[in-house]
Amino acid sequence: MNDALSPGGELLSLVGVGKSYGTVRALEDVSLTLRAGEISCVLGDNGAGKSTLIKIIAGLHQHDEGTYTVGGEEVRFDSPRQALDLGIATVYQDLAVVPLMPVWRNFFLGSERGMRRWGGLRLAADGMRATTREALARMGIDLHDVDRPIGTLSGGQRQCVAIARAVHFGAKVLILDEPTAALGVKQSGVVLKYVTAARDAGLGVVLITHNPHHAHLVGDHFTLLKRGRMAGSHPRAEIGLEQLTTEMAGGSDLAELSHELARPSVADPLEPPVSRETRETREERPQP
Amino acid sequence: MNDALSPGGELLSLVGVGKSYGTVRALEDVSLTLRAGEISCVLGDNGAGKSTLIKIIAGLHQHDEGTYTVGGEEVRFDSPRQALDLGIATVYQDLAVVPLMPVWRNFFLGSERGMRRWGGLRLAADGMRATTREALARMGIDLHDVDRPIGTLSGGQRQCVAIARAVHFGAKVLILDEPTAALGVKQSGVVLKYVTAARDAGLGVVLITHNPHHAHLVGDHFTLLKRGRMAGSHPRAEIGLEQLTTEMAGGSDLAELSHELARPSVADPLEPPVSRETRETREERPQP
Amino acid sequence: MSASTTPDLLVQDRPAALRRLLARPELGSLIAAVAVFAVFAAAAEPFLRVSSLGTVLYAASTIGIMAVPVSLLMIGGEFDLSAGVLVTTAALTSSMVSYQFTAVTWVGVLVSLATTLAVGWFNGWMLGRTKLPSFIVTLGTFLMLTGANLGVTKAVSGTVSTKSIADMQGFETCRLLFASEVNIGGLTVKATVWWWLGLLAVGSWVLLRTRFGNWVFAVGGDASAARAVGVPVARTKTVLYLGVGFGAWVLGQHLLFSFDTVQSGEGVGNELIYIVAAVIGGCLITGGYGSVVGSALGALIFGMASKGIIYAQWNPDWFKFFLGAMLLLAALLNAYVKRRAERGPR
Amino acid sequence: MSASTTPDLLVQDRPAALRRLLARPELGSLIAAVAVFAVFAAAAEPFLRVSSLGTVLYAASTIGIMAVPVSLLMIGGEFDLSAGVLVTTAALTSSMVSYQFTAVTWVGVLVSLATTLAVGWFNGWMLGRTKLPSFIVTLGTFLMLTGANLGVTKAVSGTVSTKSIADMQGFETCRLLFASEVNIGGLTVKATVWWWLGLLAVGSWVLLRTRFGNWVFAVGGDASAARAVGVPVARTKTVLYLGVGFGAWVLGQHLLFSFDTVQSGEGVGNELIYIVAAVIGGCLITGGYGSVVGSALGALIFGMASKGIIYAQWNPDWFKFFLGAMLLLAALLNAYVKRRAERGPR
Amino acid sequence: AGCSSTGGRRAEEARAKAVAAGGSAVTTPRWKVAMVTHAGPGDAFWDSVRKGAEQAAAKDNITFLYSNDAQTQNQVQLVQAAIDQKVDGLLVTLAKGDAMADVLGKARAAGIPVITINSGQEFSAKFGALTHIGQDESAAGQAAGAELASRGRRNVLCVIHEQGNVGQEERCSGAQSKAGGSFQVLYVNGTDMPDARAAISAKLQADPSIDTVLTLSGPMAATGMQAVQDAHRGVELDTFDLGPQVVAGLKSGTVGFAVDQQPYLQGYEGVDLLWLYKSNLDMLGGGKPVATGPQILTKDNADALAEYVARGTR
Ligand SMILES: Nc1ncnc2c1ncn2[C@@H]1O[C@H](COP(=O)(O)OP(=O)(O)OP(=O)(O)O)[C@@H](O)[C@H]1O
Ligand SMILES: Nc1ncnc2c1ncn2[C@@H]1O[C@H](COP(=O)(O)OP(=O)(O)OP(=O)(O)O)[C@@H](O)[C@H]1O
Ligand SMILES: [Mg+2]
Ligand SMILES: [Mg+2]
Repeated sequence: MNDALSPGGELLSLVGVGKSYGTVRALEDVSLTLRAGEISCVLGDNGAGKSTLIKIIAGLHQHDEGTYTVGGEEVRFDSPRQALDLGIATVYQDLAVVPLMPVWRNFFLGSERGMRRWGGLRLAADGMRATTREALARMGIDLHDVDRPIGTLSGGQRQCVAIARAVHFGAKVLILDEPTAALGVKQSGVVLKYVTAARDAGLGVVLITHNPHHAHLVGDHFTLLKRGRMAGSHPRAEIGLEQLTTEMAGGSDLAELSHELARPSVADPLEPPVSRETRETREERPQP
Repeated sequence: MNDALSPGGELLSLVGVGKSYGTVRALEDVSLTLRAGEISCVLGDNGAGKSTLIKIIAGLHQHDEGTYTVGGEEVRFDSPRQALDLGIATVYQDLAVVPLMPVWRNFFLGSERGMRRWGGLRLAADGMRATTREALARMGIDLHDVDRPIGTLSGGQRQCVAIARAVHFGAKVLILDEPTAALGVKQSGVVLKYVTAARDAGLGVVLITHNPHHAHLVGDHFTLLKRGRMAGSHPRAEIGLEQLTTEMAGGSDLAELSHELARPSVADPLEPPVSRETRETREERPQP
Repeated sequence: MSASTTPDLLVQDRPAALRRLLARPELGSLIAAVAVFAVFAAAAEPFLRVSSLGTVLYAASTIGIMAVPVSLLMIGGEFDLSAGVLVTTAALTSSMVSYQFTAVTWVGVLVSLATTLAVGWFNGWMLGRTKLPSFIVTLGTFLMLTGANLGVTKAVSGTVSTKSIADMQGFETCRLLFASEVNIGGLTVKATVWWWLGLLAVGSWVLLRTRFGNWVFAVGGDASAARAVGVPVARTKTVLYLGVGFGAWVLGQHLLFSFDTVQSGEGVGNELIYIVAAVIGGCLITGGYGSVVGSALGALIFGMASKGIIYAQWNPDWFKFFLGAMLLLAALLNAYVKRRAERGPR
Repeated sequence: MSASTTPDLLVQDRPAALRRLLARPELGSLIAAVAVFAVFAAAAEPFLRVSSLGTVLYAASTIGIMAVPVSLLMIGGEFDLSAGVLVTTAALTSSMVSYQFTAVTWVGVLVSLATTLAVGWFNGWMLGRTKLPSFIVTLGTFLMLTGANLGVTKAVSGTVSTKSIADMQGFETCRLLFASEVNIGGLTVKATVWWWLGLLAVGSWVLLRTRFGNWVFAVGGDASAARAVGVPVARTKTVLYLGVGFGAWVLGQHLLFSFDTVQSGEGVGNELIYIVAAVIGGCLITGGYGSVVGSALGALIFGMASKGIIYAQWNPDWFKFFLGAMLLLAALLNAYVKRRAERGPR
Repeated sequence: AGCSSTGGRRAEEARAKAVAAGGSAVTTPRWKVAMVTHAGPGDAFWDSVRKGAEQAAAKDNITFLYSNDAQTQNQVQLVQAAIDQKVDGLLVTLAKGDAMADVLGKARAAGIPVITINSGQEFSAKFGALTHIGQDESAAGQAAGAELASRGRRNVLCVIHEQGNVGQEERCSGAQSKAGGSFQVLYVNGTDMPDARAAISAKLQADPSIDTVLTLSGPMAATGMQAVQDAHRGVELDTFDLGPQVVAGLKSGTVGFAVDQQPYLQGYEGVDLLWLYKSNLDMLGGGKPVATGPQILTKDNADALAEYVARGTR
């Protein structure tokens, strides 16, 4: 059934992957397959392990259990460099920019462009500046002075730099951890356009988002995480926006919420009782 | 007309406020009034100056022009402490947590609770731990070990700590800069519930969000910023969800976007032309 | 879906408590200290004698008294390069004031306290006002104090060391307070040891149990975040510098009242030893993490290593080499233990 | 709505370019250097003589040669406390190898280079392997080198200084390279000045114009972010330590070939002077920001201040006091200029 | 007043009403003499040298410039700076031997007469100095060694307070060559007295057979006395150089003997000989080294010395 959906070959796959931080078990027995020309959405509550999952894919962390294969070969990255060299580009949730460095240096960091005249030694600074300016302009961020330290940009502007960078250098796989979180409506639209464009160009995309609208708009496959375990894996055909929202909200949905908010007559709303349901989302369990 | 909407007295007001970072003009002639029992939403593109605005309100930055009055008296805060002492609690976009410190110490940072037995000198550590745990549990984050460094929490969990802290210590005014950005559907719902509960308790709330659904759900008043200037100011009655979304997206809306995305047949989608419209969003102008 | 009820939820208390213990910054240094002790206990027979223990404790205490406030300052994210000479300044001031005004030594002692606190305040104030890095500010103070120590002493006494004040009124009581020794079952405990333990207890309590301690962690970990939630950053740092001033005062008085006279050129270079003790004890050089008890263990490691090499009668030409190797090994062991502890009991 | 067309958009080029110039990290130190020069030009008549200029330049160059790699290292976020004694190690190695094996001095010079690079590599490797703070790692190296300098020299030569190698083959050519001087219109320019300028040019070019320079900024600014985007953090830092080793080698050879013999106990404390030069020149002590040219200005400020006080014949007892005050004032002026520059031309 | 006390300055003033202030008694022009030493800052020994030089300079109508740095390259730069200032005479210590050859050559080329003082006697003539005033460190060490031998000290601990200092090494090895019995060296940190005290104590505890501690400076002798006290054993302390505590120790018997090289004389004679040379082309001893030590001082000299030591000129 999945085969019918897969528009291309398998780019990478995780099987039964697990990961602990000290005594915190962040991931357990998670599997995921990414095919070329596919957008795979990873959804889940806060602390569900989404970022951990993509950090493993990106080579920032190593998995403790299970196998991770890229292009059919099992891998175990020591550093994100290796993932980048295999064409896996990532936007991290906590951004991975160096605040004091100029925007353009951040944009090209780790993938600097040398000048041929100097045997690639000397940076092609002007070209890099221009590229940065263009890439940002395309996202609706018109930054004249790309020599500004990136730390002085607004949150959304920084996010745009990180996304533009990944899009620019992503060769086969694009991994986006909540890319649209800090973005305005227009910028979000641009990012979603990029994502679909990347898919159409044959890249595989792993997209993490808390916005069911966004997810449903572009996703081909949905993987649901709950407290570090897989709580569902659906191809697009199997699941509608409504159901997706319900699953993401863990039972309640936004419509119900708006209903509730319209009548603000809860007994003591600042102290909602700790329901059994919230209990269930405890994210931290010791290992057996 | 505004009077009809104001359920309470004026808590704070900004008139003609401006602010520059060096040569970057971040705010120009912005006015805003917050009344008790009112949720005032500030909307705008990335880099529009929203965070700058609330940083001025919170006392983290000082305005260069205009006046800022709290409770009728003109103020000019030297430090966020002064704003806090006037009952203005803030959630910053870049969070203001100290990564290496335990969660509970972060929660109470700047508003520590002393033990009466020791003349308030000795921290009531156990009580503080319990309070932190409860406050987080109410947001659906069940963190057993609040002694963990906050830097080891997931992005959304950290966001929840910051929100819970502001809600806990907010006395009169609650300022939230994109509080739901990193949050899941359920947590977002909880936050919105908090916001309305705070309003009902008579607090004034300034809410920044990129989500028109969220904004429309709870906002009483909408201020639109564009490149540092005010581009509109509407009471809830005057504006519908559709119009709000359109304004926030600067002309295009999500429906149109989804239309576009559904037919991915753009000529070269990875290189969308730099339209006149994106040009308009350039955020940076030198000062005259 | 399947993980809704995990039966082991109930036992999670224990590992957390254990981990909390294991994650304490001082655990690694404790084990390193024990290891250093073991090495010298094996290598040097005289090292284990009670009298030797007294000597090692004394050496450790003269480092430790300053390591307490210095470690607090480092947790608060700042350096103090002037700490070493400030000790000498304290001793010189006390001695010269008493002598020149022919006053009871207590007057000199109090003026000295005022002086060291003033220097500490100056450091903190400069830091807050100018936003310069503390490295530069306290380097300036360091050089200026070094110069002033010599310049003032020469101008006042005509020589580079102070005159003896051993025959002055109050000397004996001051000596009792700052430089006496007690014999406990053969173990000679110098007054500095008591001061050290006292400062240690107060420092550790303040850091871990008070609001001010919370602020110290915060300003060192992320000063702008701390400021945003209303912590008085500049004031916190100034108080930390005052603490260093207080420590310098204590040690300076010890110096004066146990050696009678003070050389104006002393103390240079010791600031680094205080920092070393703090860092070996687990303080991050970038601030925001560390412990006061750890700094004491660091001082102990330094004291044991530097004196243990003498007890072991290793080739004195290579003294510094051995010292460096011991410190490096101690730091390695510390880091190794910490990493093991964090990885959890698997 | 109203702000869609701002006519001044076209003139934004100029302020941006100007601001870029003003925001350069070295601007402040340049002005501070000019100010220090002005002070001594006014206070000390001999300071302005050509021969004095040569002396000041020489003093600055012996600091500056090391300040270049040290500032790069600090921009890369690390310390090197062993830099000072490593210079002595370089000189000792070169001298002893040549003497003991009665080899052409070039052999000693090359063995010395291998040694300093090896020490640099060791520092970098320890740092990467153990994740210990560089403060502790290089402190260990510092102590071990101090001990080894003395221990080896005593073991080999029987005294604490090396034998003269002035009569050995190759000495003259080596001297030409490392310790010669040229007279340019009365101004005596020592070889170290050329080395300094050369290192400065190379260092600055590498930092600002190459991929490696980009990595240096990144690993110092945020090592984990740099790692996440594929920068080889450990390797970058190791190369920076190799750079320090190279600088120490150059300066060590200069010491040897201009003074014939080397004292094994020297160099201690100079590491701080190199760091001071880098920091006065605008390097952040926490890394990620700074400039190589700034470090040269820092070295110049230090050289001018320390020699200017002599030329001005100020009371030698207060030498350090004046030095500290000058450095503090220079740093203040630097910070003031930078803040003015950032606030923009209003 | 309530705060008044015994001793202190008032006592000093009572003890010594005045020291006659002699103005210059010569008619030569105001020359400029620079002294560049390898001293660390705030060293009591070098303070005496300076005092002697200043006294002579005042008498001889000379402007006296002093500078010092313990590191070779810096001392060389300081000499160069003195040459830049066009001084009329130069007093230099040669602790670093060969390193000074170049820069002293420059001084000669600039026509500046040089007298070397304190250490480096063997280099003095080679570098073209007029004469050398000082004490040969090895000879001083040997004198100390001979005295130790005659006192029957069998196991001596020599305390070096500046690791790698040539002069200190020479004193110890000189003493070792003549002392006979067992001889050990201990390195301590001379700028940290508590640490030095603990280190000497530790060594005494580690080796109970040590019967003598030999220190190399006045202040270190004072610290050594404390450590000897801590050891609760009959260990004798002997030392090089003087100081108030050393004299007090000599008097009370806690210090066996002190080897003095009369630092005051080195400074005083240095300036005075330069003046004589410039004003009358005189040279004492025809340019042969002038020895200011070693002089062995014991309990017998203590009383006479006390006054001068308190004044800081011995
Ligand atoms: N510290 C700073 N120094 C210089 N410029 C700054 C600084 N902080 C913000 N800016 C600039 O000021 C403008 C407004 O920034 P602000 O952070 O207020 O935007 P925002 O509306 O919060 O955007 P976002 O939605 O992306 O968070 C932007 O152009 C930004 O680049
Ligand atoms: N470095 C770390 N050390 C210890 N625990 C960690 C660390 N990083 C994450 N965790 C824990 O692992 C779990 C999963 O975190 P992760 O960041 O993957 O969540 P997430 O799904 O990305 O959440 P969010 O939507 O809030 O970003 C959380 O319980 C978190 O507290
Ligand atoms: Mg995440
Ligand atoms: Mg913002």
